Amino acid sequence: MDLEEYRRRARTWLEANAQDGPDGRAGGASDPGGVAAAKEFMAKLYDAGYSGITWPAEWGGQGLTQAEERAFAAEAAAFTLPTYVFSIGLGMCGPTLVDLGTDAQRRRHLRPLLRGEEIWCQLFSEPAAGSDVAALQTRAAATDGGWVVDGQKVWTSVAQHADWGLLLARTDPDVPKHKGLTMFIVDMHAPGVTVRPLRDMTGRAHFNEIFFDGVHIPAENVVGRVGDGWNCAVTTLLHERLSIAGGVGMGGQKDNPVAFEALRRTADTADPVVRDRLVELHIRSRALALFNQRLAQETKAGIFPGARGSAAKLLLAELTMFQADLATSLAGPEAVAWIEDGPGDASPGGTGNGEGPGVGTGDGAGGDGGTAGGDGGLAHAVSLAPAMALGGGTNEIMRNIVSERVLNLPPEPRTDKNVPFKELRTSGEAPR
Amino acid sequence: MDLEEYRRRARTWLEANAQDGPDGRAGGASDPGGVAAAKEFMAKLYDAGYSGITWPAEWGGQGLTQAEERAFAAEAAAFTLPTYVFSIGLGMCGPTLVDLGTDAQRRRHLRPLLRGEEIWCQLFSEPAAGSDVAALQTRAAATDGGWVVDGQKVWTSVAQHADWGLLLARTDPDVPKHKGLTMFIVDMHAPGVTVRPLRDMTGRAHFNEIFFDGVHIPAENVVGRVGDGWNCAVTTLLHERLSIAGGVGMGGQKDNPVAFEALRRTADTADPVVRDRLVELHIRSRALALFNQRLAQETKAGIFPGARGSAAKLLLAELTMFQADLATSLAGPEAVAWIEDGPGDASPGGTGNGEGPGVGTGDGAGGDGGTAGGDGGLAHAVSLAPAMALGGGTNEIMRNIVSERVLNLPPEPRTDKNVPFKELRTSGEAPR
Amino acid sequence: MRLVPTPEQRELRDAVCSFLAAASPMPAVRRAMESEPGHDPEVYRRLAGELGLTGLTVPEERGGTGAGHAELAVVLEETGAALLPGPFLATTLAAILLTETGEKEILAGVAAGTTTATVVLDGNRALNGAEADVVLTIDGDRVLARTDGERRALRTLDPTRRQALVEPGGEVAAVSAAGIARARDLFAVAVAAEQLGVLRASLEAIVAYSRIRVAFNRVIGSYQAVKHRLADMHCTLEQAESIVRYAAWAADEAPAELPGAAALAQAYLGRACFEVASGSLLLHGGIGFTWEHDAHLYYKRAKADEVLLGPPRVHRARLADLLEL
Amino acid sequence: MRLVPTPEQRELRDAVCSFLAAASPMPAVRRAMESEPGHDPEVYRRLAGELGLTGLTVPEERGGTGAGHAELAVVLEETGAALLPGPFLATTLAAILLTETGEKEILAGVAAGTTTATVVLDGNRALNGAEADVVLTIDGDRVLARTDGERRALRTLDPTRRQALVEPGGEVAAVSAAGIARARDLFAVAVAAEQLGVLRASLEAIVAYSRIRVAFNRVIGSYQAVKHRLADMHCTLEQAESIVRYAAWAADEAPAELPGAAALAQAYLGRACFEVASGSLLLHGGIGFTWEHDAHLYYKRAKADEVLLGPPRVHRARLADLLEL
Repeated sequence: MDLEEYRRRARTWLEANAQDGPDGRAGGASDPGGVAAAKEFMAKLYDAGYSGITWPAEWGGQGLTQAEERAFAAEAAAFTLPTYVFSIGLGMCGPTLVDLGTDAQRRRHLRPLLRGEEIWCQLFSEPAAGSDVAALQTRAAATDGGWVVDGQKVWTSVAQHADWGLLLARTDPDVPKHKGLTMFIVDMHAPGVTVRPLRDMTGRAHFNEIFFDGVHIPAENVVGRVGDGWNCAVTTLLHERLSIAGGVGMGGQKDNPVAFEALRRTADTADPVVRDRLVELHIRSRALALFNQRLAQETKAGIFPGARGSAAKLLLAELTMFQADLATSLAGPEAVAWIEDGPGDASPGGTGNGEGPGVGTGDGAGGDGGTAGGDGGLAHAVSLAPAMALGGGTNEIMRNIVSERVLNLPPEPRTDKNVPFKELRTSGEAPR
Repeated sequence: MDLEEYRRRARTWLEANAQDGPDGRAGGASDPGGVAAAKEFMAKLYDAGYSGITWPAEWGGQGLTQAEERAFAAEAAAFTLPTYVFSIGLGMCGPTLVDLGTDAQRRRHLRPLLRGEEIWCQLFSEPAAGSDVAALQTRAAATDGGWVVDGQKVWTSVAQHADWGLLLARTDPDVPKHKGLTMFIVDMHAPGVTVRPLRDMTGRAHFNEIFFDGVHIPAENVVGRVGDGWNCAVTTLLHERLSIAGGVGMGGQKDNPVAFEALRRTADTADPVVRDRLVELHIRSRALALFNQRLAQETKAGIFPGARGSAAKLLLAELTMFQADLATSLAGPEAVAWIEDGPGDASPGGTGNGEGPGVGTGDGAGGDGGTAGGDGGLAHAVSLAPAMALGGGTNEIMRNIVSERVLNLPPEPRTDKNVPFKELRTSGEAPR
Repeated sequence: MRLVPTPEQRELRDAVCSFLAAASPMPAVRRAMESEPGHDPEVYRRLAGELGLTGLTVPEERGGTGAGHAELAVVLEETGAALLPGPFLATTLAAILLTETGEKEILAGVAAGTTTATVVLDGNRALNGAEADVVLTIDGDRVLARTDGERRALRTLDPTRRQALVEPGGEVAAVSAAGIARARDLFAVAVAAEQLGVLRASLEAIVAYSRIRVAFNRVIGSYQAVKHRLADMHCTLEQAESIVRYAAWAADEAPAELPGAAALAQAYLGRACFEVASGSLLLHGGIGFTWEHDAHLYYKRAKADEVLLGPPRVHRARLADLLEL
Repeated sequence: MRLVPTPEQRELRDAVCSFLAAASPMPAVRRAMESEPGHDPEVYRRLAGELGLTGLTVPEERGGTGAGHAELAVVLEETGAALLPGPFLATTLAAILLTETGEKEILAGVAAGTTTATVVLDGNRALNGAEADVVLTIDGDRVLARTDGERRALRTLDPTRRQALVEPGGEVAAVSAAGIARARDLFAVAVAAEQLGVLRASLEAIVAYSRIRVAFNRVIGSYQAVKHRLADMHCTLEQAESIVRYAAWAADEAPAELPGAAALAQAYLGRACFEVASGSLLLHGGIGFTWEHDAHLYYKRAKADEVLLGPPRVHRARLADLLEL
């Protein structure tokens, strides 16, 4: 089937089956009904052949290429699919098991993952190990028939719903930091696992902290080899970047109040300076969209995008900040203060508890357009915007990757490569 | 005398004595008459007490403070003084001798320097030692009663007129690079010194290359101690930055075709977008001007600006690029192509040798304003603009200085501190 | 022109700074912003009464200290740096408006620290409008005042300072076209001073963090990518401070320069403050995205302040007009 | 939409690239720009005749190759990267104009490589106007052509390409309002393709230099300040190439999208190319400021190209109109 035909069929299926509802991101933590509905949708998606498009048929996938996956993602961008809760499993954990899992692991886990029967999360980042993932401190100590894990993870999406986690832990602190790590499959329902929502700057809990207190993991749940966890993690992170660049699990721009199409309706385009700013946003948005399309076409043509996906991620992070900033700057005061029960009110972190008497939006005397026209959407956008520049690698890490792996420039001098982990500096310490 | 009174008197003197002529920068190399006139002006300036304002009275200076010097510079900015050819001596070489010279050296050199009788240049940079000055390769070998110098220097302003040079050379290649340097006073008329104009991207020769071929320097011309040249050079470079920040030897903005006052006359301010760009230029220009004034006032109040002067230099470099770019972008096609004999024609690097017949500026049929309105001034400005970001330390070096010496952030890890000079990498070599 | 604080201004700064460090450190700011009134009334009472800061620029004969806008700028820089919650800025703007228009009665209470007040800035929106004793409205060349009228608290991006919809109008409190025009410029200078404080504190926070946070066995402040961003932010701070000092000096000493200086101050500080706060937040990495870290409070205050007196283009357009472009 | 060159287009690129590397390497460019004609007529003759590039987009029945604008973009990217001096772009623009307006006689000579031509772009200014055989003027919906008329060479910022004041007008060569409108958009795409080449070559030059230039015992390409600037420039290149491919595709396959794509191409490429060329020059350090180094030639071409079809705001304003803002 050629790509256009594939795409046409995907659109037809989506039109028939995708409700135009929430993606399961908002309120998911407190809404098990939402998760149940999402699981139902995922089963339909799987049965229609749109789950695991690039995965081997042997493990439940469709055995197709990135081109079909991107074609489907491009079509799906016009809808809001309730697939957010599965995005970590589909984008990162599953592909890692496809690449590195034992056959027993693949047989046990991949099909339930693709069908949405089981939800996965990824457990790499720690408070003291963000950009420098390999500096993580969570310990896995060998014990009879397996391992015992103690430590803390952070920035874990969908962990509150997760059945399984892909965990990176330190199994040997006496060797250099990249050499003492091991990857595990951990049962998120096991005794000793505590999931705590992490309130972020939007006022919501998009992420979680996970505490491991003597959690037992059976030996057969090691992924790859003991001590080879860093290389396994590199595989996972590569899949993460590809999935971000490919739009897997990402919503479209259609409801985004700070995107060009929304601003052209709301901004004061009678002002030529405002018009010029919107032109700038259009230019940047189109430039990135075309770059992403070109990467997709190259992939189809057999040119692997590799680290160039990090350039797309960096540009997306910058565009996200730029457009949220621009939208609020153009809107003015109403972007930052709004009537609390506006339809899109989206910032529980904001203040104002409704204790005042009712003053209607339109009944002020002295102003033209000085009413609270905002509904909190812009405020939420500007609060959420930094997430894109922080998650999945900071802008600085992206620039390192682009300069080293695309432009082949040499790395910074490193002092942490050949030193036992336990002798390395940690944050807050004076230099040795 | 209070500062206002000092300033008032300086203005009066300048109005009476400063011709509104060229600063000696343009065409100086081929115009000994210009240098003679400059020397005459300098003698008058000295006699009036405005040369060496902060220098000790003992060596011919006025013994006043930076405040008076800045006050004089602020007044002088309204004029175009022919002092360019003395600026290296006044700003860098002289102050270094004041700080580090022997009494004999001070007695011999400082007064003739201040009176404009002798011209100085500074000989630090080399083709392979720009930002990394201490990597210089020019050798000074000990010989009977002195030293013999071989090597090459570059980026040397006013060397074609110079009587003396302040030279940094390597006297010991077997010790780490910062430890094997020595500073010398070199007679630019000595046998073996060759000065060659260096054509820069403007098409002119603002700088020179200097070749030393077995040049003899007597022992008494060592400045500071043998092997202590790096510390001496740090003193010189500190004076350089102060003199740039303080406006010593710098022309005013009054004839600058890319400054705000010129653009408000020439740009199409009927277009609100153009007006907004000019506002941006005004904001940036005022912001920097006010910062410079604040630094001057703090100096007067006894707060030493130190490395914060590097922040001002960095901002000036960025503003210089910004305004040249803006002016040419606003002007459009006439900024980059103009009739060759226009009054301000200023780019001998440009092409077009007048072989075509005469087509007048205004006699084209099909266009509104499409005539060659430019006179090359904008083109020259955009060609010269990078100089500010490259001379006196690149923007990257300025950012290092601000971050390390103002914000107290740690330096980059260094690999060149404790290694003999001769074992260090040089450009174009594979890594060891 | 005076761009360097006098010894007396430095003393004032130190006094305000010490007071806020003791009475309203960041944990207290967080408690206050989540409390029912949204601020600590005791802190406000001491600031207004004990330190007399709401009457700082009110003439002595009208119950104030009779200090200048250079002094006020020093104070607002510190309250901004501390993200002080509550009606201090709102009441200060009201004091400026009443002083410039020659009003006396309300001003007496404001200067004494017993009356909180606010000014309707944008249609029917006012800082701390729900809790202010007096709501002032500018109507042409008149200042109207009311103590009654409906109020409706708004949700705000910035959790550290509330806003409300109010009913504009009321009795005529003063009439003075020139006073109102000057007051609007002084608002711009006052907000710019607060923005300077927010900018400075944002930069200080990331500089301090970059000296202790380790990644790849080095503190992140030793990486050029971080160092150079911080150096650029420092350059922004230097220019921002220079502009605020200049605008405050013009407010006190060069009335003819005030309109241009005020527009310059808002045009520069609004962007500068948000850019530095935003850069500071991002350089903190993931920790900066958490609710528990203070970076987002500075980021949100910076954005709220940027649009407080209207979107940035308003100030740029005014500057263009003043420059006769 | 096709954003990736076909194998045939890659072959064309390689052929042009090899030709230019042999016939017009940078030392030859420098000799040519300082020569009396300002270019090497032999190089032009072979480019136009042997490689047939001046007739690339001219239909076969009118003596050309009948290739598309995607092919032309690939060629202009290479001539841009090589800073090829001479009337190739001028003649190409003329070929576009004559093709789109249905002219045949002059076009035959242009396609055969025997006639050089130029288009008056701005009042009475034309690229390579002094040496062109034919000068074309757009006058409303008519194209005028003349071979006579006064010419006056101009001094130019960019030493690698000449401009002249010419006498517009002449005989009517073609009439077609639609053809002229489309030709103007195609000019924008063609210049954008050249700018892409200038941008790419500027970036390649500084990437190569940063791998060999040593400062403080490390190649400068190992410093984050340099690496991160270069990473940002690479991001610019990726977007620039995507836009040029898109605009060229629209020229060939989606005429309705062409106006927007053409305005986008000029609005993005003009700035992007100058910023990268400028960053490349500065990161070269002092050597980049010398006449003998090529960085300034790229910088000057970038600036000249940025304003060639009018100042950047013209393209942004057109984009605003097309977007119905």
